[in-house]
Amino acid sequence: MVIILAVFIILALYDLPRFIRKKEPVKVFVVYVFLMAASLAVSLLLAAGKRPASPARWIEWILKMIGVVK
Amino acid sequence: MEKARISSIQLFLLIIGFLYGSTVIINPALSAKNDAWLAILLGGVGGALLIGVYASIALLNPSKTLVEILMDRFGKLIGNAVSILYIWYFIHIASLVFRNFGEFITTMTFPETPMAVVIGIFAVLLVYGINSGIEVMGRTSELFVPFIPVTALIISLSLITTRDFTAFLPMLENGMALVLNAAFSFITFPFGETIAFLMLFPHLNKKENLKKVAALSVLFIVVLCLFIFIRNISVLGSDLMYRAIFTPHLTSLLIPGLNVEPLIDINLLIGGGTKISVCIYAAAKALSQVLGISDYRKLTTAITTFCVVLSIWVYENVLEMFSWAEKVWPYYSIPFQMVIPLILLFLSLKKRAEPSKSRE
Amino acid sequence: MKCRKDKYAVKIAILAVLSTVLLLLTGCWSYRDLTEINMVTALGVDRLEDGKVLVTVQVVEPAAIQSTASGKGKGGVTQQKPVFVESYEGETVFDALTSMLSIVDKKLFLGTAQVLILGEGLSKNGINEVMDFFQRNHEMEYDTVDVLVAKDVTPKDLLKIETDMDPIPAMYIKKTAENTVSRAKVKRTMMIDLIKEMGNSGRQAVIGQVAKEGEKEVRTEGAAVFRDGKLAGWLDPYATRGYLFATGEVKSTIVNIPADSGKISMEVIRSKGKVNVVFRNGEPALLTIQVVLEANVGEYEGERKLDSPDDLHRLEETLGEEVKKEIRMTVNLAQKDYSSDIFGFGTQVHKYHPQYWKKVKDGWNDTFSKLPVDIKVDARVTRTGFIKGQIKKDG
Amino acid sequence: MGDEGVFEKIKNSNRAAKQNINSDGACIDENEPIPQAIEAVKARLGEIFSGCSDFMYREIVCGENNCIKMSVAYINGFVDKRVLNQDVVRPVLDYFSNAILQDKRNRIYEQLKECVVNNSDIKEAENMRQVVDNIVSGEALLFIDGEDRALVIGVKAPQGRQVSEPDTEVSIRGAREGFVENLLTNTTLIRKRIKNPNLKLEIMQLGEQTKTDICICYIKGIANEEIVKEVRDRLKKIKTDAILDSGYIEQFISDSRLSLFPTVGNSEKCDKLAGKLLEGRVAIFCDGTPYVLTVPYLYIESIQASDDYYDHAFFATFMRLLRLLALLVSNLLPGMYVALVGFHHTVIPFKLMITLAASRQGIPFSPFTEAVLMILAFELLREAGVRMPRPIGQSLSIVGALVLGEASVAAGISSNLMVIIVAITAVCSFVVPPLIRATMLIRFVFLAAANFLGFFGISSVFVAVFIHLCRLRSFGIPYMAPFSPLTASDLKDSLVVVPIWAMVTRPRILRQENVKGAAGVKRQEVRLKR
Repeated sequence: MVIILAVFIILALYDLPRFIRKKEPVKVFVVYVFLMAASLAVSLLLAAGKRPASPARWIEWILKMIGVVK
Repeated sequence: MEKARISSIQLFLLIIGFLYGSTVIINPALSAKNDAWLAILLGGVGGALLIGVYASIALLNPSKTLVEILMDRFGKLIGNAVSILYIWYFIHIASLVFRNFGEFITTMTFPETPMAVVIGIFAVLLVYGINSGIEVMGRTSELFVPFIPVTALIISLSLITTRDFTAFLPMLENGMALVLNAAFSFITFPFGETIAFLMLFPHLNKKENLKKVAALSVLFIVVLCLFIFIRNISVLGSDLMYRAIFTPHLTSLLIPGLNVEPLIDINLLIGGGTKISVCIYAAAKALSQVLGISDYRKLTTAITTFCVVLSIWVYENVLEMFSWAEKVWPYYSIPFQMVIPLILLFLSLKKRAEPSKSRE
Repeated sequence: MKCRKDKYAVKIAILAVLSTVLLLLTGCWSYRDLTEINMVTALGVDRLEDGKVLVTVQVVEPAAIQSTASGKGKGGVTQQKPVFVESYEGETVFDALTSMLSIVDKKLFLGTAQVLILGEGLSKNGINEVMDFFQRNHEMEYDTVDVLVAKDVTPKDLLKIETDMDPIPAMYIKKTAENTVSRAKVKRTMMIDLIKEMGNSGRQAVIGQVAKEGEKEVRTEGAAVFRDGKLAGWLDPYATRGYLFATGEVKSTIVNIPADSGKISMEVIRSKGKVNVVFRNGEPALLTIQVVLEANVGEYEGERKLDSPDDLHRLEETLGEEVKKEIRMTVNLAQKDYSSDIFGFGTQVHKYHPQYWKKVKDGWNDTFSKLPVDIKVDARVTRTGFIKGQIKKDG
Repeated sequence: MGDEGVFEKIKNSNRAAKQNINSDGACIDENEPIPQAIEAVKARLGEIFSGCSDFMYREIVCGENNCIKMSVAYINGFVDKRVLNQDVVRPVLDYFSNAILQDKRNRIYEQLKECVVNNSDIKEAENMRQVVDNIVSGEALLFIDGEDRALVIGVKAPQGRQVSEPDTEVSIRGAREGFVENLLTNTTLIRKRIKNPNLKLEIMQLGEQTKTDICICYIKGIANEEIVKEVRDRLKKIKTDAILDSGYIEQFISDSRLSLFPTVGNSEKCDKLAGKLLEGRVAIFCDGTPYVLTVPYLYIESIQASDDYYDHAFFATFMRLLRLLALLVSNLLPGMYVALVGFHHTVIPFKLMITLAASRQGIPFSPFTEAVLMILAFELLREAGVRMPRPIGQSLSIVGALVLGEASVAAGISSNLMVIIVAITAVCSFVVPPLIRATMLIRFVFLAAANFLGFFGISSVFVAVFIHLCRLRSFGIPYMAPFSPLTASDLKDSLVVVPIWAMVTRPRILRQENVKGAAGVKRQEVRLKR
């Protein structure tokens, strides 16, 4: 858990100051923060042992709804 | 737009690395057991057609990436939506390859090491490569991808004494349906994924070579896969080949008096690395174009991080990985690899026909 | 310029922090020093009466090997034994191996295993179950492990022998099996061959046989015949050679043929064997075994002179008959006594007549037992060594 | 000059740079005119060179009524006094001894310039700045009363050592001449080999304090003009106090300043440099150092040696491959060993494994620690061998051999095999001198990676290093050329060396265009390539 947080903090420290210095448009921040937050949330859930249903499952489910896959 | 240029030979090697990528671990054609050679051939023909379609789209819309083509043909709203789907698709491919790679390393050499670490280190490496730009990716592939056929050859030569060349008999034991199924999987697994190259084609320095390069690389990969298949089945026999999780690795273990395990590892590092970097590059580039961000490099770290997390999240265990790749993946891929590209091709052809009419 | 330098500094600092943090927080998982493993050179697996698996390992002590190899006369220091043997029982092979850690000091490393000895009891019960572990384990080297079946002795007793020929008994056993290259009286089965044969329903496994010979030696001769993974019976050295001739696995061997009043040893230097199934009306009608071999005169104690080509043709004929006899003996054993298609006729049927194969797959061994077998041996004698005829006083 | 002196100088100059003080005692404007009155000149120069005991100022008075006043200014020891007397002072005194001041003054100046001074190397100085610059560069300055110009007479004494065989780059065949510290000698050595007016030598001065002469050298028509221009631009951008060695320049003009891999080459050998020039490279001479820089510098050059071109091609090819192998071994061997011992036991053949395990028995350190310790010990010895006075060398090597080779094994601190591995690594690293520094550091990275993740770690670092190499450029030329981007015609001089008579085209990669035009003219002719 601590390791995951550390890695994410390091990654953010690596990128965000650069963005701020270069005065990037807001959308860069939004997309960046969105992706990182999603990753962080999922990895924390995984680390805590509460594995959310994976995209593989969603896709399988959708395809089953349509009826392509048995 | 990056002014980077890649040469025909670099593109050729990139496509080979991409196609070979994780096929070295999971070859969907192998589900046809000893008729896999037929599946490889059929899949190769289908794959060549698909790549031909992609190349034609690129040629009809010169110096435009997939996102720009989608915007042009579908309009802004639908184009954006489809582009975002594609971005997801590329990210998904990349994370699947990450997962394959992680599974391979943890099964074969480092059973005690957490997969996340292996994948994470690999990801750091790839971010460095991707951020160096497409030109450097091309140049690196030029140095490394030739290793793939060379190692395949070395391993085959050292196994030449322990072979049974009739091992692929009997033909069509399990029926044609299985072969067709495997061939279809084979089309969607390595070949269809080259849709990601539509983000790269604009960088080719000599556009006229595009179709030739695509055709040659498909031919090369089909020959290489056939070669490897024949080697594997004649060394392992069809039963063991079907049961083995990582077939080429097992084959390489059988070289008498020598263990060249690391050779396979580095093959995978090269092939998988090429594939993942092309996919992440495509995703980052597409995302930056959709959002109108000048430089794709700003997004690579975030996208790669997401890929790594997704790769660990996506399957619960190794067998889910295999069954999903065989059963669900082909159908999931149809819209991305066939439906949308065909519509694009149709619209592009129509577009080309129109101006000539209006001018008259 | 200044800005650029700053950027570099920040980058380097962050990368340095990142890598140190990673290295410090994680450490090395799969790292295992060579001195922290027990190198297993031989494995013995047997099944006890109560159904448990008894696993015996022979572990080598590298330092002791080195000292025996380099300084034999270094007396004074008490010599460490080069190997130790330990046994442990468990529900499965893996279980036994892991439980064994309660009595040995370091983790057992199987990558160095040279020999796998299967006990008779285990073989009778079926070997398929225990072989699963050896396929699944990532340390096993399929192509260096010789598989042998112990006859009249438990693997444990066999591994405990201390031979004078090699400091590592496992290497000694492996090398006796390797001698099959020039003897062809034992079947040499590497683990990969066994795995392939086990998965192949058209051919039954045959594994070399090893027995104890006195206190310090083993005898590796003959073979064990399996049927569907279970021990069906044994082949004596000559039957084993018949089997090897038929399947084309003879590299070289000595065949003794009677001649007049003396004996002649023919040295087979090349041999090819091929099995086939002849189909008539969609049904297998005849099994054929074709052997082509080339031999030299190795030793000639006969009375008749040996200087014309005709003499050699005569030898060829006798040699052919002799080999045929051996093959016939093996075929009879396989068909009548063991009812096990060890020659791989079933594979031929599978490859070239897949439709028929589907019908008989499960009962193929019975079908095999009933079919007539035609054996053809084409022997050729080309050389006679340094001399032509034997010594004759009055010449 | 002792090392301390240099050190002091750098320190001073740095301090000066920091405080942003122009440490010229007297401030000289760019266009300060030369005073017409010779007394004023004397006063001004005395002011500028106050405290410079080596500054000499000699007044000459001659002509009838002492009507002609002149003066010579120079730095003592810098000029050849004999030549100065013979070429300047004596002719002046002779010529003007009886002259009457009837001509206009400028006639004296003209006469001096055209028919009096016996020296062929004469320039003019127009202002005080030039005067001072020329004096400190070792020229003699001749002032004439009433003139606002001065004659610059090149009487610099030939200094420095004789041309001799270089210590650092020894070759079996090939010229024994190496460059020396004197710029002019060096350029002559090159001109001697390439007798062609197309060999251009552009001089410039760098370093606010040191005013070091720098010379860009290239062959017009062969060298890529863009690269020449780029070199010129980058040199002009250098703003520094001191250039004491070409190493300073190298660091300023490198493409990737933080990379461990050299993107600027250097050489001490004339024949090698001539070869590089003829391939289309640009050389940068720097006064005061025998090391001449060449750009662009590609990775492949580090495994090239001048002997390759003088020898039989097959042999040369073999040597190239051997060097490549040595490069790989010196980088990877310790890491490989650690990976094998720590992770990949299945890869080791059984018998070797017993030997390995036996040699590791009883060693208290992990293979990684052991390797790091041994390599550090070796590097220390090497560094000590370079730095210490020569006579002590012998005792050091004895200590090294005993400590490293024998005692550490006997004491059970390191295994026999590790000693062998470090020794092989060290030998291999000396085979490829240009990459010694890079190899030395990267070796540790490989070691750490191997200790962390075995072969996977090694191959990751390997790939990372190669991505880095592919990223690098040297003056616009991709560093890994001709392999990537693949330039088929340049492969003739890469891992294989084709015979000299088969090298008909110049390296294409150095001039992206116009390669046929340059080489096609004399295609059939066998050209000296190096």
